[in-house]
Amino acid sequence: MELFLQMFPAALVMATPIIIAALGGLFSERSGVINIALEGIMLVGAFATAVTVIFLGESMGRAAIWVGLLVGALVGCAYSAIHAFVSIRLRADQTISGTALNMLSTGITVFLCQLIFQGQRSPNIPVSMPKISIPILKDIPILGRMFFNEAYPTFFIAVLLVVGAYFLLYKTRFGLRLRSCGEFPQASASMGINVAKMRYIGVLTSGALGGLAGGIMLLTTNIQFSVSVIHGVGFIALGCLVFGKWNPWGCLLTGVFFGFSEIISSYSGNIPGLSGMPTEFFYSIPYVLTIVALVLFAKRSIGPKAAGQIYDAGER
Amino acid sequence: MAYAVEMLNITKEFPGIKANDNITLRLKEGSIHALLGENGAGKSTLMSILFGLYQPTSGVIKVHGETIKEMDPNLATELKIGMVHQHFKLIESFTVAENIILGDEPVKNKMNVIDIKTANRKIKELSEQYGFNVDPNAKISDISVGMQQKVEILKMLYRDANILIFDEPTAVLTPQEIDDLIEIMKRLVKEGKSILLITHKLIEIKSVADECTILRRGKYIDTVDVKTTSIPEMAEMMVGRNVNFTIDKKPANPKEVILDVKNLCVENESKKQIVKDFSFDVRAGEIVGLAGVDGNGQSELIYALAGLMKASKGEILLCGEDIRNCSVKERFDKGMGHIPEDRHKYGLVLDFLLKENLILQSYADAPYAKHGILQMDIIDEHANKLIDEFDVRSGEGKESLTRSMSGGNQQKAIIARELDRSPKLLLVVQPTRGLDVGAIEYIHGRIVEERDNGKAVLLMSLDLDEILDLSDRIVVIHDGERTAFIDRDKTDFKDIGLYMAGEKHKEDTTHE
Amino acid sequence: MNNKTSALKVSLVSVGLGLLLGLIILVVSGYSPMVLFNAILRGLTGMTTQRPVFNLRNTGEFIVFSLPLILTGLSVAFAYKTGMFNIGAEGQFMVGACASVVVAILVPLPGILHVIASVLAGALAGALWGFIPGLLKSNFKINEVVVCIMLNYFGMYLSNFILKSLPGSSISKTVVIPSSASLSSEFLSGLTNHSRLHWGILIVAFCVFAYWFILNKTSFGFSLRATGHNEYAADYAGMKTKRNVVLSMMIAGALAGLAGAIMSLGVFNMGRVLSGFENYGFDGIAVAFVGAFNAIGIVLAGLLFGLLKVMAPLMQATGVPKEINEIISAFIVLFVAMQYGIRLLLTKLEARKHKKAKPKTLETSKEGK
Amino acid sequence: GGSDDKDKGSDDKSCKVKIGFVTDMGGIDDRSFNQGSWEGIKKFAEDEGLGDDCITYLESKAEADYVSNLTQLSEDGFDLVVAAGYLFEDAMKDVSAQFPETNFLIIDSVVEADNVQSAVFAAHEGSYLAGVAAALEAKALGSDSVGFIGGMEGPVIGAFQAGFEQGALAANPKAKIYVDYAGSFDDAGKAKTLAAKQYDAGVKVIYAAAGNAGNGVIQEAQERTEKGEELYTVGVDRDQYEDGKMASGDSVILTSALKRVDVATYDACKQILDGNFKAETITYNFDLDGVGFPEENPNLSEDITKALNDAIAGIKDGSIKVSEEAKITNGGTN
Ligand SMILES: Nc1ncnc2c1ncn2[C@@H]1O[C@H](COP(=O)(O)OP(=O)(O)OP(=O)(O)O)[C@@H](O)[C@H]1O
Ligand SMILES: Nc1ncnc2c1ncn2[C@@H]1O[C@H](COP(=O)(O)OP(=O)(O)OP(=O)(O)O)[C@@H](O)[C@H]1O
Ligand SMILES: [Mg+2]
Ligand SMILES: [Mg+2]
Repeated sequence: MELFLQMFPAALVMATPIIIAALGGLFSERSGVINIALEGIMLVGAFATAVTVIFLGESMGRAAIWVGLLVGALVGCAYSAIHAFVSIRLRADQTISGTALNMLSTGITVFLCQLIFQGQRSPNIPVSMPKISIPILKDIPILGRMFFNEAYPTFFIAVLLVVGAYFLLYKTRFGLRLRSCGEFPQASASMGINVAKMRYIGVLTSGALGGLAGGIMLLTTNIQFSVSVIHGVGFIALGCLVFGKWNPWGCLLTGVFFGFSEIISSYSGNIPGLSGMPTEFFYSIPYVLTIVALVLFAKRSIGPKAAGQIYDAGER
Repeated sequence: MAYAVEMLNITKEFPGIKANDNITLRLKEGSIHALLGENGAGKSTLMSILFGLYQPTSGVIKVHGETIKEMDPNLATELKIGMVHQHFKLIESFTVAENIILGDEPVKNKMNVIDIKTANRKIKELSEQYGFNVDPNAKISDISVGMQQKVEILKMLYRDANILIFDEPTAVLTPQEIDDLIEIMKRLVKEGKSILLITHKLIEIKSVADECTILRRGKYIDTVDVKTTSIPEMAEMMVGRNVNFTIDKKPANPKEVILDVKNLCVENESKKQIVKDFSFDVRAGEIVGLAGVDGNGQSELIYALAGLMKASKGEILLCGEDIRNCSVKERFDKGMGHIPEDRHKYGLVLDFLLKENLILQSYADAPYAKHGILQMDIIDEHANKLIDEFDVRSGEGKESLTRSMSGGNQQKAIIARELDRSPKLLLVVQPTRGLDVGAIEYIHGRIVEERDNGKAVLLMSLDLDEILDLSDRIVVIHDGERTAFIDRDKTDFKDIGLYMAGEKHKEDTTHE
Repeated sequence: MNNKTSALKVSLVSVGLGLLLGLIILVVSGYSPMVLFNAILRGLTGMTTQRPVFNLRNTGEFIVFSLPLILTGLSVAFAYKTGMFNIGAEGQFMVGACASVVVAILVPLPGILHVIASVLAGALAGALWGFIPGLLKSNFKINEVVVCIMLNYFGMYLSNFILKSLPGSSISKTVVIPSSASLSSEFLSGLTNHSRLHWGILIVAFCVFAYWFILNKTSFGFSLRATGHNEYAADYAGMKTKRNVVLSMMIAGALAGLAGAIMSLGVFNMGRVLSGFENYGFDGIAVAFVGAFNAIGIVLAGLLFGLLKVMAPLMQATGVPKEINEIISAFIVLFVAMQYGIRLLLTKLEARKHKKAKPKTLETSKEGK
Repeated sequence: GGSDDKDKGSDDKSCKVKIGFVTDMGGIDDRSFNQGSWEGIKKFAEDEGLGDDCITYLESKAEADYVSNLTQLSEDGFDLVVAAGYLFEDAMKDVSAQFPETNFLIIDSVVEADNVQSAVFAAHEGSYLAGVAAALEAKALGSDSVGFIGGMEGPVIGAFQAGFEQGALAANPKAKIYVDYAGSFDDAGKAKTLAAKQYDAGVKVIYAAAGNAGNGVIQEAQERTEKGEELYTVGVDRDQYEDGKMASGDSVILTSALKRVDVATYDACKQILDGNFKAETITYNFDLDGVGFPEENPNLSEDITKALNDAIAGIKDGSIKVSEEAKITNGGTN
């Protein structure tokens, strides 16, 4: 139990970017566009955040962090616009377009890094994300230590985003329309909904969330930008989406779960039975789990039906 | 007389085809106007233009006398035009209510939160008003096809549409549901709404419509007053010549039983029984027609015979041998030929060359392949032979990309391929769908020729006339069950229609 | 016919646009575009403006870099021909590399048998890594893309674990493989002024031929292509479409596994523990698409991307960030992905040309179907 | 080796010597041995007034680049070709054999050849200092617990761990030493989690020998310090004091266990220039200024500084023997 309480906050740190990126994937796929470029979008977002915080950190102090995250989200959004344009307007295969963006992200960020900082890595980020404790809540037994004591505020942002996404997607007019485009775009169009517009919104939102997730990942798990800051978390977020059945709450729960699987190796020495396992075993867990989840859920197809389909209104 | 809708000189071109060619249609306020035409005549296209899903290449649309510059679904809805599409546009994972309100959702506050209570209430009211009895909270995937159509109608009524377009609404309905629908339409008109109805069924037109516009191969033929025009007259206008379709065909000379189907059952993916205890036989030298309303299990029956679906019970005897558990390939090898219902989906690989499509089943057999290696010379020779024999026309002969060929010639290629393998049993499914009259005649002639050569032919078609013209015996399917199995000579259009609606032939009732 | 030429055109335009964008980025960032040309020249021939001496070693090295890309390109293309997107070549490459080393180190075999067994082990391991997404796709209808991505990571960690566990391994590499299992060739190296050119070139040549032969000349390839184009029609025609999907993914996996094997047995002569992807598989996607899934096209595209790889350090030496080559590759893939747009553009341009030439006949020639 | 073939290239008239350097995949700015090696070469060029085109480097993007980059520089007529990192061992063997006329320097690994100098570091001795400093500072903060976070397990980082263990125990026999490995030199998030775990367990000073991943340790320390906790990190390879600075201007870096690769490259360059290049293995220890701790250590008390100097003296005169064998397993404590 003590161990669990120790691990939990660390797991939340890893879970936060996974959850937010998975929400990004959710918006995109619910609108009908598969976004395997999340990994690349996160990297680009992390880079933009790094540059912003490094340049503003001296003068603005802590506030630079929030500006940095905002810029990260905006740049992620702009970057995803390429995916949106290419796959919606130019009807490209969404998987290939996403692959291209992933490839581009490593090249472009390191290239710019060299131009701006004369190195493959950025300098250290001058200000760090503050951890907060919430006065009364932190004294609740167990739960207080799990969530409210010395936690990054970003986790609460992630939870807010989950609630927001749920509300937006399942309670509002916009959400109904967006989801309809991911299920049966021809039906949406016949009801006067602009499918292309909804899909643009879906992809751009996913870009913004992906960029934000990248920025958060950078600020909470690293002290400088390098190509390896994201190391596969974007793909894990995709797995999370499958595991979470394309639902915001599912993303939250599986995000925390994958957060755990990411940090379990750090604590393996303290867990009886796991201490002898090779580290590779722990690293493999999230990826193997995702495949298992796919097999488990295969019988019931629960993803958006039209995700990945090119929508063609019949003519240009 | 005021017109609810006027579509003047509408032309619509798709790449390679003029789907509508200078068509004019006027719908009188408060009336039902039928649109009649063969498959591919351009009916759906015309209605899609009216609803704003397509933009016409040229022409004018007027609604209540006002010219509409550029129609789109939103504007159409604003103008109170509603459409029930031929293929339902319903989202399976959404509820009835969500499907109905989509695009016109009642909201509670500035956040645009959907007011689902109000929506449900309004839907309940509407549904009660028309006696629909739908549950707003049911998922579409859980309700019947007839119910789904009611949802489609509610979508229009919910938007207060007063110009209603029905695109082949009866094709998927049971006779009882069709009667209900006709009542509903009559009631709607009484309330002052105007209706455009697309259907292939002249009887339905006769029973509800006031006027009827006839299209043929994209062209406008005429608009007639339904009361004063007889069914044969309308039919003649639709196909462009005398409907006396009797094909020049000698009496059948049936011999031994080739296909014997005994108590066949087929289940779909969700384990629902689609074909129930179905039995019939086909003899060498005869054509047996399989008739039924679309969706009553005939496709599944054919799939089970062809090996594309598993039969859960019963026997399929081909020349006395049970092939129920044989693979598709084994069935072909044992003498089955299959002209599939959808030439684009099943019959052809459109991105293959014509010569490749001509060996689609036998590519691995001698002489086309030796030790797994394709024998190009022989394949070419074979292709040239079939192209000559069946007069398959295309730009580059055997090297043509199949996608670039016209529908009629694609179908000829399939027929050439199947007949060339000289099967003992030929499954022929919807062989003339979307084809022009010339192609139809050729194909019908070919089918009869095969019969006369002693082949057993099972013909499935949704076109009852085609069944009646070609068949020697007719087996009728309704809701997966056999309702009749009789000689062509002992029945007529009307009787078959009754059996298709579920009434059982007296022998069939006594049977069980 | 028409289709092929237009695929070729799309590829050429994409490559051209990718290089152009790369050049623009260089110029905008304040570098001379000559840097790119010099690097190309030097990567291919070893020549520089100061030392105009043709050096076969550079050419040899350039081929060494291209060989695995041709194989992964064939891998992605082979799967694509059966309607599958093999984004898992990266993982198949790594398990292939791993398995070939395991056999090379642990299984003592006499003479040429040793190297053959090692190479085959690589192919088999890759095939196994392709079998999983193939099976899940055909039997459970699970999208192969996500499975492949996850298997890439799993493949890396599993290979690392196995390689580290081999006798004599350090944390970063295994012991050197016995020379009987090596593909290194003194002969080829001698021909090319001591480059690392190795016998893997024969394997690649064989695979290129086999790719063309299987797909175009055999009944098996016929059914694979039919499955790729239209699974329903293939079912209707009695082809074993499920088996085809699995087999094609296995063959694709084997090709990528071979790429891993020739790198381990031919270039490094040891197993390497990787800290991250080396992109041989991902570059294979680019190679396949740019090569328009055509055997010769893939060879040419493989050479192009091999060139981009050898160029990278040479550019860096002149102060240009070596990532420019990654940017160029990514843009090329992006442009290939945009082929619908590029086709549209090409037809528009052509139409304009026609208009100028003979204004009246445009309407009829516009949509040749 | 040691030949002075100055006219191999045709464009180096202005160069007394030409020095080429190949990085591993970490890149030229890795804040570790690649960067350090290059800094030594640059300093040499500055001191000797060599022009910019007399020194150059090639970055390796993939392992396949190692041989081709080394070969490239050898063919280009560089007098000394330097490679940083034990990953170059095999590539160096091959290429040095192929270019007997060129001289090579490999850092952190031993290659026996007539034209290769191998520079290895007594990292265990340097890390001994880290252990002493950590244990004394922890004790001053009222704790016996210190921590070690390594990059990847193996003999190389094992030597760091070994030195640290012995130093800590020498300074405080009751010292409790926590050992964890991040599993890579890149995963700062993992290292950060590990640091949190150790600090939570009462560790006051962590020695991070984890390359770039060590940044995660520094960040965890910074965040905790800003919250008012008092704890430190010991830097590795370079003086990491600047890396550990917080908004307040203070740093969480207690001191750093230096590994002066720049000294090794500088020395080798000088030997080439002077014509006395030795193709042998040189162990850079305290005597050769290869390991040590920075001159400026704002966080280090005088007592500890003195203890460190004593330790250096002890190691130099042989009264302290430092073994390279680590004792504690990953994830465990003593
Ligand atoms: N989007 C499209 N692109 C190209 N051709 C099309 C398109 N939609 C329809 N067509 C073609 O236009 C013609 C008219 O089709 P339409 O669907 O309007 O016929 P229909 O009269 O409704 O037939 P049916 O009775 O089968 O429903 C057909 O040849 C069809 O193949
Ligand atoms: N839904 C559709 N979407 C796109 N293209 C279609 C669609 N339906 C038909 N087409 C194309 O429209 C053209 C006309 O199709 P159709 O089947 O009516 O053939 P056709 O030219 O009338 O042949 P024939 O005169 O031999 O009957 C073909 O090129 C076909 O590929
Ligand atoms: Mg229609
Ligand atoms: Mg036609």
